[in-house]
Amino acid sequence: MGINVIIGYTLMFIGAFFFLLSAIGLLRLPDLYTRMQAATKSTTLGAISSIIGIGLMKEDILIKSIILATFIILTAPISGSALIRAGYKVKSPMTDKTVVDKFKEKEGE
Amino acid sequence: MNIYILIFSYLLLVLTIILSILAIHVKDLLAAVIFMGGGSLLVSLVFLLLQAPDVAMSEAAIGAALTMAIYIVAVKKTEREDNDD
Amino acid sequence: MVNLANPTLLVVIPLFFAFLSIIISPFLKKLIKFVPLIVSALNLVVIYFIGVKVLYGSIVLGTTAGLNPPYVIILAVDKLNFIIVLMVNVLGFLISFYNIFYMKEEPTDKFHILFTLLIMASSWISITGDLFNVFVAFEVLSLSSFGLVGYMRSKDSIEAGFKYVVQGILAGSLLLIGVVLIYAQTGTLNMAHIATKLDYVGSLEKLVPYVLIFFGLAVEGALFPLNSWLPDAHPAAPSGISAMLSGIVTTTAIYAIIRVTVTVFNYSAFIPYLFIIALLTLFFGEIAAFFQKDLKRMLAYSTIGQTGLFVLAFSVGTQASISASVAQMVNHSFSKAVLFLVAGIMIEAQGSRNIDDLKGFGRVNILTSILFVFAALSLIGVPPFFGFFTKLAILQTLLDFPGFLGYLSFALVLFAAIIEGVYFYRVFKILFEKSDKNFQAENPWLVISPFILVLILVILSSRPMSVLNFTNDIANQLIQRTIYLTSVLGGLK
Amino acid sequence: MIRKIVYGVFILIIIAAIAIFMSNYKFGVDKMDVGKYYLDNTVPQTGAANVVTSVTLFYRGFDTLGEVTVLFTAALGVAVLYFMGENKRKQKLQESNFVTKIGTRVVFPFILLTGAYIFMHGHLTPGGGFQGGALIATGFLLLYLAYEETSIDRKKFYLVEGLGGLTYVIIGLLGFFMKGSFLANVLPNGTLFDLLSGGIMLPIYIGVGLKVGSELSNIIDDLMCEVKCEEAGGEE
Repeated sequence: MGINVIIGYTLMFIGAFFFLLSAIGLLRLPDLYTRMQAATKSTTLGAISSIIGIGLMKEDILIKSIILATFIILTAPISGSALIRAGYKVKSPMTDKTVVDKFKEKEGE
Repeated sequence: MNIYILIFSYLLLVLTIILSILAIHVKDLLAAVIFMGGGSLLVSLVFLLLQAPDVAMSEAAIGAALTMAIYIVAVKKTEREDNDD
Repeated sequence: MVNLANPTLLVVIPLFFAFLSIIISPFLKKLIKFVPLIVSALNLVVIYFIGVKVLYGSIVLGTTAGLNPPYVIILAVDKLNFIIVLMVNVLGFLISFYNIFYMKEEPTDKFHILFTLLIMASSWISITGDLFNVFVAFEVLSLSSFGLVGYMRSKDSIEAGFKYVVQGILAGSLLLIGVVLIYAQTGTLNMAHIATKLDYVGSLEKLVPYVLIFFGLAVEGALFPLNSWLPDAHPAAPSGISAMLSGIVTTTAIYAIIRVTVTVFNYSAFIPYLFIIALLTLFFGEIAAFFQKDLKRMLAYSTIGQTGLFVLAFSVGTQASISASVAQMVNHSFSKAVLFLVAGIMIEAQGSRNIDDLKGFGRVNILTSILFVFAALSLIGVPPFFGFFTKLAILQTLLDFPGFLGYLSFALVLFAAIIEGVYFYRVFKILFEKSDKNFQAENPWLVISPFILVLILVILSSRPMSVLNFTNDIANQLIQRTIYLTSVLGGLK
Repeated sequence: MIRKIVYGVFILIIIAAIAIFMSNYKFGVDKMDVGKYYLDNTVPQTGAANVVTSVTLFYRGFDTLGEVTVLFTAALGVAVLYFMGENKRKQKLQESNFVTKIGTRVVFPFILLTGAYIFMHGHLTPGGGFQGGALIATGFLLLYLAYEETSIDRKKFYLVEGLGGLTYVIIGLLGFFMKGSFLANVLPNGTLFDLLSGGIMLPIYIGVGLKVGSELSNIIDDLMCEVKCEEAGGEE
């Protein structure tokens, strides 16, 4: 077993761990905005590390996996922000613990 | 074919049927469109599992992206609720 | 090496011009209106070269991709294909000439490109020898006619277009499923190859795809339970399009039904059902036409009735009946095209589609009204005209149908002809009634196409027996399936 | 409620009938002699690594020409039905946020690149002109969603569309004039798995890809037109 395989497995394990975290976060967090954090941020990280892990294990698809990871980095935040924005526009309720609403402050000016 | 892949594709097909039924039943047309797009995406996965990547690609690009966009535009131009009973 | 008698050209030439005209349309919008005219003229040249061979009894083939059927798509023209494709392009030529002066509503360039595609698709259906090709051409045909029916963008034309779209798409999917089932049975899509293979297939496995394909085509062919789009679509469309839909689209769909029924499938098992459907179509169409106040709607229902008539004749299933059916098809296409074109002129002159508003029109615009009368008389089947001989032939063959149904249909066809005569007579009477209403004088350019069509009808009327002999040849060639099969497959078994 | 149950039972009966009927059918092996011919002869006759592409573009290329025309007709029909003429309307959409705008700008060229890659490698890898074209169109869709003032230059898109279609027809006609049969293979097959292999497939798929992409973009433009109509429809 080469060193790349070990690194690959480690990365895939990390990716799976992040997926698990985001799943727990989706269930446990109180409102849409915090849940979207779990659904986008940690999922992005999980996806990237598992894809690159697979790429390290099979060298012929390494370049493809890096390109894929780049695409995920580029697109996931955009869709996440668009979703959250849509949620804000339809006035999805916030949790009581929210202390600051920067968007409202900016719009209010 | 691998038995797990077979089971998985059957699972996806059942999910697709559920999504289509939901798309018919739901009152909010926007939600119906989204259910339909989801069904399309699942079908394209099934195509991939059945080793038809060409069809899967067209289904994903046209069924799940373009058609959905066109339907959303149509919903936006008309009424969002399904009043007809 | 270049052989102009190649049926592929009939599809490729229109496509070439269609793609070319979308490029030049932003710059030279004025030129686009001549495109359908050029296209159908070029097609007619090709048809001439094909016709020289076809009339000597050979079947002209056009292969694609340089290989032999059944592995590649083939277009085959026998006498039946030839007469249909000739009709499509003659009518396409004359109607597009009419459209040049008739269409004023924007965007005219897109209208003419869509019309080119309509001509292309009708020609394609009528020459192809491949079942999946029928589906593809059918899709082009229905999509282009959807656009053209809804072209005026008024409320009723959008509504009619929507009805048409829904039914047409449904029909398309039925057709596709039928073709898929056929492919699952036989593993091939070439019509001749399917026909040779279907002999080894059970009757139930054959029935289901046949019924699916039949209903898919019957929507476009306006057979009885599936024609609710037609009475809305024809009045709502611009008059040139109504003429094309009525004269060509319906006819090509019926042609496809004939080809699929006779050449591809075993023929005899489906006849009684087809006969009853056709009888109902005839009866429903003529009765409904009788009660219409709207001129174009009346003509649309009359189209349904006529379709029922020639499908009825075809479904008797003898050689004489197929011959009569094709002859009636020719008569209907030409005369109904004239009627719709003239109706377009009338509607433009008075601004309403109501028949009663036409009072006195015939006293102002004599030529137009006379053309209308001529075409209507030929459609009804009044003795000196061509329609008389075709209807006579149909009545003769109907008695061949076994049992009570034969006599019933004989009586019904006569009854339908009388009804047809009555409602057309009503229009004549109103046309030539005295009235002090003012109409615009007719635009002489618009009258040319219906005039030429009536001239064709007169020529047909002057030698009806030679036409009927030719249709008899057609029917003979159609019934002897093996000639078609062997010449398409080239000795392949 | 009873009506729903009746409908449900009815649908179940239909499904059962179809299932029983279809179980008589045997898809696959011994009836597919045409399909077998394709599998055996694709590489020597066409030089394409992807058999699906060789069937769609070579053996049944005439059908594909028809499918291209179907899309062409659909785009024209939409353009006719959504024709605005003089009274152009303009409504403002909700403005997208900063992230979407910048992100779209970054991603858009990559989407175009991926689409071009897919339709240029149609004869080697899965995919082809239709898929690549659809992908390109989704790129334009993204632009429309992100920027409210987007409007494509219809004249150029018509040019691309027409040229794509003409490529197909002219290559077919070349086959007709040189080998006497429409769409005959007039280009050398090349070595298998090379980009420049597969004879006429590569240029045809490039044409189809560009055509489908521009056509679908035109449809999107027409549909968005009522919401935010800038110049579309007014192609004088």
